[in-house]
Amino acid sequence: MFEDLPLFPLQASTFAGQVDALYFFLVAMATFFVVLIFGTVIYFTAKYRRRSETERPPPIHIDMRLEILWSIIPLILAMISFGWGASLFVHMSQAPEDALELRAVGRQWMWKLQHPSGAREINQMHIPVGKPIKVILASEDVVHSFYVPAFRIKMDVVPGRYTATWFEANREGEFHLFCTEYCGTQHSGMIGRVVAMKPVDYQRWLTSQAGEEPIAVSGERLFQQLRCESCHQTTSTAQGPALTGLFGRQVKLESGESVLADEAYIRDSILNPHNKIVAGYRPIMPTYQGQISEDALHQIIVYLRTLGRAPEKNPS
Amino acid sequence: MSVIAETTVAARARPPRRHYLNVNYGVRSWLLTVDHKRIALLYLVSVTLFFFLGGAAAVMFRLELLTPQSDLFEAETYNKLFTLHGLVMIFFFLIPAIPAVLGNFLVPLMIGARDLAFPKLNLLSWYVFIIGGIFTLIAAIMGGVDTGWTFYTPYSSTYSNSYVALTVTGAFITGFSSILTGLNFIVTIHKMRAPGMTWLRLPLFIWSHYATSLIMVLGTPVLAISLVLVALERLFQFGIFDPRYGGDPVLFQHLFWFYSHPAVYIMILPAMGVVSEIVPCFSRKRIFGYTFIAFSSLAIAILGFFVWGHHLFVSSQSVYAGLVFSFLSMLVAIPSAIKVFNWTATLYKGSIVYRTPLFYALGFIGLFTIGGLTGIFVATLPIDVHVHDTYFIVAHFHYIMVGGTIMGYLGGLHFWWPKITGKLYPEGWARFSALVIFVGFNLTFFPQFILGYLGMPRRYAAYPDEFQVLNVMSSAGASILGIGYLIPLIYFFWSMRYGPYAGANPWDARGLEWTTASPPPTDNFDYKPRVSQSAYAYEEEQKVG
Amino acid sequence: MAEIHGALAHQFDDPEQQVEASTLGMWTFLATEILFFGGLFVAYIVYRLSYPQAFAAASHHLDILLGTVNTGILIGSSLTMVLAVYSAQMGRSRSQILFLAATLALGLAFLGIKGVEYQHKFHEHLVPGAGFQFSDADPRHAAIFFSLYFGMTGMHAFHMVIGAGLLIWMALRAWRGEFSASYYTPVEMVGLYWHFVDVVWIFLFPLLYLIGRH
Amino acid sequence: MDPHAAAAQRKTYFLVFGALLLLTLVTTGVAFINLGPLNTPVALAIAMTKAALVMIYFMHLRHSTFLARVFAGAGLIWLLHFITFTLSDYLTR
Repeated sequence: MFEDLPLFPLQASTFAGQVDALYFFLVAMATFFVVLIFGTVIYFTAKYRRRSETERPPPIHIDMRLEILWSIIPLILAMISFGWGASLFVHMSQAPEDALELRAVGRQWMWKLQHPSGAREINQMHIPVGKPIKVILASEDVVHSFYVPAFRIKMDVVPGRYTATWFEANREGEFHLFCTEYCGTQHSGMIGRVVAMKPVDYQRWLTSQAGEEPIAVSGERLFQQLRCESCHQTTSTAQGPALTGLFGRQVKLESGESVLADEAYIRDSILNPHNKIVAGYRPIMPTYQGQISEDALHQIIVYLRTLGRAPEKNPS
Repeated sequence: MSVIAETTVAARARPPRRHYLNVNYGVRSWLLTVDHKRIALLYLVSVTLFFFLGGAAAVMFRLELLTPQSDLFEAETYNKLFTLHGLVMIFFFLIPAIPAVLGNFLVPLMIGARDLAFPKLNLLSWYVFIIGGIFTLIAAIMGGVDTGWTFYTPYSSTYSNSYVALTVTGAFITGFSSILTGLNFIVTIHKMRAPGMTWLRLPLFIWSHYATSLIMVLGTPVLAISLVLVALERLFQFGIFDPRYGGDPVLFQHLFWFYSHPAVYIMILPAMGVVSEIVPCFSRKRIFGYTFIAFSSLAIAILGFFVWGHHLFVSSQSVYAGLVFSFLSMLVAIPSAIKVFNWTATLYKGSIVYRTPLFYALGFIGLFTIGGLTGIFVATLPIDVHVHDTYFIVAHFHYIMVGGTIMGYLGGLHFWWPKITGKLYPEGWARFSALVIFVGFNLTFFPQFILGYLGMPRRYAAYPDEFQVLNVMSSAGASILGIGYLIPLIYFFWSMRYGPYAGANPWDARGLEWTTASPPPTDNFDYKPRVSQSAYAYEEEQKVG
Repeated sequence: MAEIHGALAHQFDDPEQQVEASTLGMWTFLATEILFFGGLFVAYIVYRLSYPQAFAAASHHLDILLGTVNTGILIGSSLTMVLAVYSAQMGRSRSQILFLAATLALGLAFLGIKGVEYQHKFHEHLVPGAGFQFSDADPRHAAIFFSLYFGMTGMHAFHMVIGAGLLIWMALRAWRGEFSASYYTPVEMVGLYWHFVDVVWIFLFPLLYLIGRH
Repeated sequence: MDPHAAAAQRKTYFLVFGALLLLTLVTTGVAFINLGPLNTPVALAIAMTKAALVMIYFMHLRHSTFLARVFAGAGLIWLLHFITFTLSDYLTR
């Protein structure tokens, strides 16, 4: 009968075991206290039931040691769960540098994914096991949430910005992909399938998806189509700052501050070009808000990242 | 129906000739009353109607969830049903239930006042509540709203095709009834206490209502303005939250949860107050650790405002903020644990009388323990990453709100029913329904913990096949729970007409409210109350006057 | 003392308790109001820190002269309000009514000037929504500024309108002789409310009008 | 209230009014001077001074009970807390 009645989720990522260990600690703690409280309440209620009308219970006075004891013990246990949880959470928030980057877009009511090779999927995610994978998430409409229970990961997909999550699958198989932030009528239909496979099988799968060009190539084509290069040339007379070697660098702004040129910055600079003006340039770039899809943004950003990290140059 | 076995001496006495219920008659005398006791009854009738409306919605979508496909209702209808359930239960039942019914009735009685400080404001709060309710109901009748009670942007402000603006207006208006009630309680508790009623002699019910009122007054306005902004964005394309207009959807979540997390404590704190009255009464003993329970209520109210970010652990909030909010959320465990341990210790060496209110109170202690402990799960960051927006959360907050608040509310209603109506309820039926509710509740919600950890997301009209067995268990439990709630409705009506007269103090309880007649006179006391005892002086005789 | 008949409500023991209860109630209500506006202030701070240039550029489209004049008018109305309470305290009902009327007049003048400003914004297409046009840089975030501008000043104006209604009511009650040197709590409470609305404006003025003017 | 104290009271009101008007002109004037990052803090400091004057003198907090002062402060403190904790997210993203 237990085939129909699952009681525990599959463990299919390196996080799963770690999260479950913490979970079991909490279950053990909770069970202890539930048994303690239920047991004590039932025992007292039975043992001290009123036996005669004239019974006068002895007054019990407040016992400071007791009060302190049962304040401190929960505090210690709560701090253990906090510390344990915090260290695991910080680990789960920092994707390794060498992670394979998949780009996902959520929209009402489907998941669109693109692999670095350019392979595209809808409501499916093929991944190799044994390799850290980072999923960069964008939304075309409302807030969604990217959830793979077998991996114990979840991240909201917030319109207007990038969010990301990462994992390393350690078990082959097919797992659920759910949207867990209520997103409208077909919210419960916004589900998909994660297929974790051996790296060789993944490579084979990728080649079977031939016909798509790599993301960076699409990005480069878009870059030309949108005529970005007419301003963002490498010459010193260019009206816009050069983009070679931009990614990962500190950029000095007109306002005197400097910002890290990460994906969020590049995204913001395309959609809200006037918000952060690079020092030495004028605010003349038009906004691409509403003219560029989330897919296309992903592609352009990947292309800009491939422009490499050129040696530090004075932007003016 | 069997009447309570041992009829007390008081029960053979006669009811007072004049009391607040028969002082005058007619619809006008009720709709224009400024008597806090009558207003409490107006609220009682209203929240009961809303409770069964919200319950009906729950029964319907639990039926839908019997099968994995969305076959009974379309997904759209399902979404409107769970939204209606959440909205009605939270804004129109759980938040007003104990404060506006029991609190309204008892706060002046317990502190020895003739009425609340602002009786007209009290009546106004009921009208505001009803107007807000009417808006929400009109929205529901016209076609409903499908945003979930959380109104997350930009779905609510731009994408939803349902009656969001109307519903938001309803919730906005209702918020003011809560503010007015809280304001009234704060002033009343500060300024209207009878001579000798010092702060440390106050019943713990008053302490918990004071703490609740602070949240109502300091939190509710933030919800109100957030809803105004949603409406402005929806109706006039004011850009605040929608990224298409340059806004940040997560800001709404901050504003919303700044109120809505403390709102959970608006629901649970009054129930804790009820339990603190019932347990000593039926243990015939002073409550253990009075000051600890009293100040833990304030601690919960204040801490409640420091933890809202734990609803945003996976919403792209910064890691730093996540750590801070996780840490602070853990601290809520301490005042909660203090309360549970002190109630349990009160039973020790007591002289325990088995009565329905006590069973509800003990049920509260047990279920609140489970709800509170699973609160530590969801305050722990990586666990919350996994269970956020799954059925684990649904189970957790139902253990607090249904296992906690409704148990407390029903316990309190049984405990003070003799004071409110002057009649006794049928003890046998009451015990039976308490048992049915306890069993039905656990069958409904315990499987949801398992479902949630398995990964079943909440707000799903259809779900993968492997979740079916647990969902069937949950739906079966819900039908038992539904029946459990109908039984008290029937016998309370029965007892109003046929119940034996209760006497002024059927439980031989301490507290000023038991020193006046049942039902009390309009001015509450025929004498000038003076207090010379601490609360719960069960080892002494009650001193009056 | 027929005038103060019914001044002590049945639930209170003595006038002192009643006054203290009213004052505490009013301050509690004002705490509520602070948090009501607080939601707007939080949104304002978050967006101003995110888009400082857009906020400065948008703020330049507000009329600083009208803003300053209006601030002066509102402060003046606070003075007449406090003098109305003072007159009530002294039992001078005629000057009390006059000061209430003056407060009302100044309040209405404030609302009138606000209306003129709104009209200008309307003509300049600076009202958020489909018709919004903004020639300077970063129109999307300038639109947030104007959303907040209309949200905050609109909410403030709404409070002023309620305040005006309360002033009329108080003047009528004073004219009917309901107040005396020993009972004037309602006027005092309306005064507290009116001053609170003034305080909100005292913050709105620099936050909305005075960004990046140098 | 004796006439002497009453006259003093009235005088205070007019003085406070004068101070408020003066501060309004100062805040508008200062806005046109470039103080670098200090413009906003100065504007807020002036606004807080003005608000304090109104609350202490016009709203009679000077003569109010301790409790009324606590509740007057509670709203402000709570708003500051609200702002700080919301920014704890935004400033660390």
